[in-house]
Amino acid sequence: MVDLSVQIGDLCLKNPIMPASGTFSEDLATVFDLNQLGALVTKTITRGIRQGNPTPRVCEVSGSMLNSIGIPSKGVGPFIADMVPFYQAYNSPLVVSISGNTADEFARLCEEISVPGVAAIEVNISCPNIEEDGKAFAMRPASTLDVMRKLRAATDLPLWAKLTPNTGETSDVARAAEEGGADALVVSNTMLSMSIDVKSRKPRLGNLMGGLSGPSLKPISLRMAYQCAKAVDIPVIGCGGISTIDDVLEYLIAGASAVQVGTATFIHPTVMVQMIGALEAYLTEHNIPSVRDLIGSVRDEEAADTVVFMEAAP
Amino acid sequence: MVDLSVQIGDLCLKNPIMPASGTFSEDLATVFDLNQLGALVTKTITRGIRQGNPTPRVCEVSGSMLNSIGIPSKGVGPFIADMVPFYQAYNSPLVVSISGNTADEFARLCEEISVPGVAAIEVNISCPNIEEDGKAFAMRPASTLDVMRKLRAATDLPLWAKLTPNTGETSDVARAAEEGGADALVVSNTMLSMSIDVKSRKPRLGNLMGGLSGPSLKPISLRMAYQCAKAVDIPVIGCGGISTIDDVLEYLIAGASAVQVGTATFIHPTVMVQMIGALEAYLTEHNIPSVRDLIGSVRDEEAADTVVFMEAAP
Amino acid sequence: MTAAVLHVTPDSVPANERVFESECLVKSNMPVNNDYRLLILDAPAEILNCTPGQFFHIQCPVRGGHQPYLRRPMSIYGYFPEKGELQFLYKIAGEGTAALAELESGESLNVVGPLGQGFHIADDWQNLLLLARGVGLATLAPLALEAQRLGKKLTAICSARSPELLMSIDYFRDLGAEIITVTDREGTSDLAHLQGVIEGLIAGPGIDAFYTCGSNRLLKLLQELGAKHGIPGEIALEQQMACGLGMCQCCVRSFRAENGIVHKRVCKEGPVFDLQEAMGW
Amino acid sequence: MTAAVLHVTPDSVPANERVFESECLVKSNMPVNNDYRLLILDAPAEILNCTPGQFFHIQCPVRGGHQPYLRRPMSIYGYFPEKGELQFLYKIAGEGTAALAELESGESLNVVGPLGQGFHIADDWQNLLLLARGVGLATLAPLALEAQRLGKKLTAICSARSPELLMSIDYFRDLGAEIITVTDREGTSDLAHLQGVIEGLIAGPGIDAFYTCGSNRLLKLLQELGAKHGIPGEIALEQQMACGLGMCQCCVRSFRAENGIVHKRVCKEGPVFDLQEAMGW
Ligand SMILES: Cc1cc2nc3c(=O)[nH]c(=O)nc-3n(C[C@H](O)[C@H](O)[C@H](O)COP(=O)(O)OP(=O)(O)OC[C@H]3O[C@@H](n4cnc5c(N)ncnc54)[C@H](O)[C@@H]3O)c2cc1C
Ligand SMILES: Cc1cc2nc3c(=O)[nH]c(=O)nc-3n(C[C@H](O)[C@H](O)[C@H](O)COP(=O)(O)OP(=O)(O)OC[C@H]3O[C@@H](n4cnc5c(N)ncnc54)[C@H](O)[C@@H]3O)c2cc1C
Ligand SMILES: Cc1cc2nc3c(=O)[nH]c(=O)nc-3n(C[C@H](O)[C@H](O)[C@H](O)COP(=O)(O)O)c2cc1C
Ligand SMILES: Cc1cc2nc3c(=O)[nH]c(=O)nc-3n(C[C@H](O)[C@H](O)[C@H](O)COP(=O)(O)O)c2cc1C
Ligand code: FES
Ligand code: FES
Repeated sequence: MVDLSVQIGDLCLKNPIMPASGTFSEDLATVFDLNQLGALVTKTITRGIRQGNPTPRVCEVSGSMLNSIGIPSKGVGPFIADMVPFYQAYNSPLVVSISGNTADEFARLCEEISVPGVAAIEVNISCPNIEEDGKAFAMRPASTLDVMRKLRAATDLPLWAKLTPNTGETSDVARAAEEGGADALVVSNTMLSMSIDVKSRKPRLGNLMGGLSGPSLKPISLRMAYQCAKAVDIPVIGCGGISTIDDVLEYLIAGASAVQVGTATFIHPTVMVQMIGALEAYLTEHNIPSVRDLIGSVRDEEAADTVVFMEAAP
Repeated sequence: MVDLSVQIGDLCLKNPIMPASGTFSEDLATVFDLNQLGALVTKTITRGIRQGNPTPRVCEVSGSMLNSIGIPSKGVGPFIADMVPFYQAYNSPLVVSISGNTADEFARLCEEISVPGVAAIEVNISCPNIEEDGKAFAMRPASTLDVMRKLRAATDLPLWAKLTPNTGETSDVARAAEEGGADALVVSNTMLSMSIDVKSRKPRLGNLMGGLSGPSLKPISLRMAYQCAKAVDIPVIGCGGISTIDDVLEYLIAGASAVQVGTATFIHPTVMVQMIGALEAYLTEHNIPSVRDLIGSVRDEEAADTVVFMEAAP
Repeated sequence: MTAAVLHVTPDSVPANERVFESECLVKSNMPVNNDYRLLILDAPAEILNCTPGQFFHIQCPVRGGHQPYLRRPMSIYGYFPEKGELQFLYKIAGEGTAALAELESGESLNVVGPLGQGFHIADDWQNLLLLARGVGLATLAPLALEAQRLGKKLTAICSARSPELLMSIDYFRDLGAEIITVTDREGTSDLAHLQGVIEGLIAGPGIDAFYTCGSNRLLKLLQELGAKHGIPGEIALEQQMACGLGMCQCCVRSFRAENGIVHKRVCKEGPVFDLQEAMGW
Repeated sequence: MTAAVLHVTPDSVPANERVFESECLVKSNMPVNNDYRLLILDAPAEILNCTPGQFFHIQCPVRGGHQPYLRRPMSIYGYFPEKGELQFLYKIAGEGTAALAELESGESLNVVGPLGQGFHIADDWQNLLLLARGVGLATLAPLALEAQRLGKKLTAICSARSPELLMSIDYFRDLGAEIITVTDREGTSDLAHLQGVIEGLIAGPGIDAFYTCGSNRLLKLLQELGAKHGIPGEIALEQQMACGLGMCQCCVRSFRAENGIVHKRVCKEGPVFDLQEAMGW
């Protein structure tokens, strides 16, 4: 028997496969038994009620998709009343994703959501920070450190910080999140993108721009997961474009301790269950006792064909 | 007869289609007559001799590619001696792409390359700046402004600043480049990415990471081209994932005055010539007298299905 | 290979809420007329526990120049658990449906469903009126079958651009429906004419419920007639979908509710909605 | 549709440097043995002005699960301007070649070429030795045809894992080549044995030039023998390619030069290089 369990800080997950926020809900329970998943990660909620963005909210781009759902939310009260009890029927740990327009509002929600039944809080610091001109907290190390400190002070639950690819300072932001008290990093959210319908000349999303997810995002977020795993000591949870068992392995080898599967579930609702089976089969076939033996096993010193020449520029 | 010509600052191009730096060389003259192109943009050169990065230098990722060529360069002397005269045989304007490790070295090259036969200088400020911890100049507004001021002082030729997608501050960087004296913006370079071979566990590029180009990049760089066209008054030249005439139209509609075609030429060496033909056919069919009528014609006020609800969050 | 579901649905989920991802085999995929094609699948019995008005989320193949990525929602045109058959009637609209049209008999197609809320027929409704245009008939066809099964009287007003595009007329007639056809070409599909026809039916045999789908014009007409005569009704709506399961919230539309306008998910609360709550677009 | 080039090459380009992007039609695409397949294309005459050792850059189709993006380089196995035929011998290595194997007769394939520098045969060379293994034979096959055309004497040492994988033996024999086969299974393909065979040829009829491709082991052996006996030679090399035209600089390899190690592009300065300049890998 191979061991699929992984450790994310104090939390032990039965396997490293879990859904990505916003691409999963209680509705998936009509398809398969959610207890099979390593964790259950909810759509981001806000304190108050929000409607989300105008439609159209999704469009297809070559082999991937854009979304501008926004964060429609019923508010924290109804979430605690209805959703937390729903997920308590499952033994996979519940991870609640939250967000706020300001660091203080964010921290307040963090405190309010720290209720029994919630195993960890994923803080979506990729969302716009109203006090920083709408730039996401996780675009800059300073705003990341600031918001993480406030969130850390607001709860004793494990805090997973979800980073954004819309930055040139991934490693610095990762270190800031760690310094601010994150127990794990989720790497990453969607990449800001756009698509225009040539016939009508209208943007194909009602909100003009939206986030790129799916296979096109993978090389970008895999690079970030690798950079983060090198930069910090806390676990990294890979996310972005994971559609096949090879994608799962690629992230684990790059240094991720677990992965989140997003858009792929829209294409194949049962894909996570199939990945768990395939991961077990892979370990068995290759005589690898534990999935933890894969984590960070990238042979990055041996990448170059020769070492006669090497420069800094990519 | 429809009019394909566009204006990039003082330079009038016979049509808006030109190659992207690093994906074109004199070798393409063995395939078609280069005089058909709107401009001829060279691979980035550096002052001194450089070897480039270790192999493997390219790999495929779902429907796109990564490269870590680096900037192999014979140095500025041989370039002026051999390449400038070669291109003088063509009437399409020669645009020389340059880069440097420090702002001063960059400026010196800018001055040296300002020779007869060069119509404009594309400054690849997406390359790492050694004085800024290896971060590219164009990742931040301040370093962009600084290097652009020095480059501006070094030449009287038109300066095209090539931006990077590896930043969260596209609009600010665009404004900084304009303020620093850029005559046009090229938007954008490749996105830092990674791929690992699961079988060997080795990174698939000798340099570990490299730049994503091709269709996967398009929604990202199109978004940037749109943002830049809104942010500045100088022309924007779109670049990223352009493979079909619809992609060309999408960038023009988004606000680009011209486009650069990169990776698509690797897949179809004659694609630029075919795009020029298709663009002319499109304008004729739709009774549009000039390609300039398309530029920035996006109906962004009408994107949303309804306007009953609208929020800031993407 | 044979048609098969790809996973086990938990016992705790009520039979009528179970959703399956399954591989089906194409039995045939033929043009019905210039615009529409009929796709017949060999489907596992589990997935055929459907309600009229529900839909499947279909993974169109990657084929030729076509590279659809997201699934495409398609109403169930026919579901026959006895013979293990699932049917879709579709129109080539773009990349996904163009690729779908290239599927050949014997090939495999991955479908997810049945999804969403179907039509309701209250026990005391006897005379049902169905009003549809074009591919909308696909959505309403299984309702006709269900009406026959329940012994209801059904009148179907079928609208199209021209007579040769009228579809499924025989299908409806075989099910004992009374058919009224209207076409643009004959000048019989305009609102005034339709209103007259429906008012006539209301005054004559009477109508207990309206069923429609897809057109703003028809929606408005039926809302007015429904309000005027106190006749309830349902409408099937469309919206761009990603997950099809209720998870992503991309498929919302606005609906009238007591406390203002609310958003509902077409894939989950719909695609069938109360006629009076629906809003034009 | 018929085979056609997609553009006009400028007159200023010398005929032997012209590169074409063209659509060819598949005449046949059949397995030769368990490992290799032969692809025969109906090709426009313009593109068949080739030199042995040159290659084409092939756009493998998007097919089934395979979605190759970049082109794949393939040596010219045969080019016959008279009958408008272009041939490739290939092995399924991964996604692109797997997709290529699914191409059927009558389908269209987009190729770019001819590309790169081929082999040279100096006027005063009479006895040529060709040493290749596996798919390397594909690269050397047109050289045998050219040798026959020029009236040169050719000896071909063909190496393979086992006798049934030896390919193109008849092809070489029909061209008048003397054939020596060596295989791992028979224990005849080791370096010591090969060295003996070649030393014998040098001592006997004599050898004016070596031609090889692809294997580190064979390269080293021929470099030593070449240096020892003063025999020149050429080797065809491989490297990952993107553009195939010399533009992107991704396909460089290191070569010995007077002033140290230099980089050359396999697609442009190669794929055929001087035997002694080549470096092992
Ligand atoms: C519940 C439901 C049931 C449907 N039933 C049928 C049916 O029985 N027969 C039929 O022919 N069509 C039906 N449609 C419409 C069908 O889904 C679209 O025609 C199809 O998605 C178009 O895909 P495409 O790639 O061919 O077109 P494209 O225009 O290339 O599609 C681009 C994107 O827009 C989406 N899209 C385009 N049109 C629609 C639409 N009308 N509704 C939702 N998404 C759309 C596509 O799914 C895709 O994501 C139904 C739609 C819904 C929501
Ligand atoms: C000049 C030249 C001539 C060649 N001639 C032949 C021939 O006649 N017959 C034949 O069977 N093969 C030949 N090859 C090798 C052939 O190009 C590869 O087998 C093929 O590209 C593999 O593609 P794939 O998608 O099947 O494999 P994958 O491993 O999936 O390919 C992944 C990537 O690596 C590249 N790649 C993989 N192997 C090689 C290789 N050996 N050389 C260069 N790039 C590679 C592919 O092009 C692709 O970009 C030649 C290579 C070169 C450079
Ligand atoms: C429809 C949709 C909605 C999303 N909503 C959220 C969200 O509410 N909070 C969040 O942190 N990420 C959200 N994401 C981002 C995903 O969690 C994930 O980071 C991203 O999609 C990349 O993973 P993928 O390529 O596997 O989809 C959403 C993504 C999609 C496609
Ligand atoms: C192989 C390769 C080499 C490149 N070299 C350079 C370069 O030297 N300088 C530069 O500014 N951009 C370089 N680029 C980036 C391209 O100019 C272009 O910005 C990018 O590829 C996006 O466009 P595309 O998707 O059309 O390829 C290179 C891209 C590729 C693929
Ligand atoms: S399509 Fe995802 S919620 Fe309806
Ligand atoms: S493959 Fe581009 S230079 Fe050789």
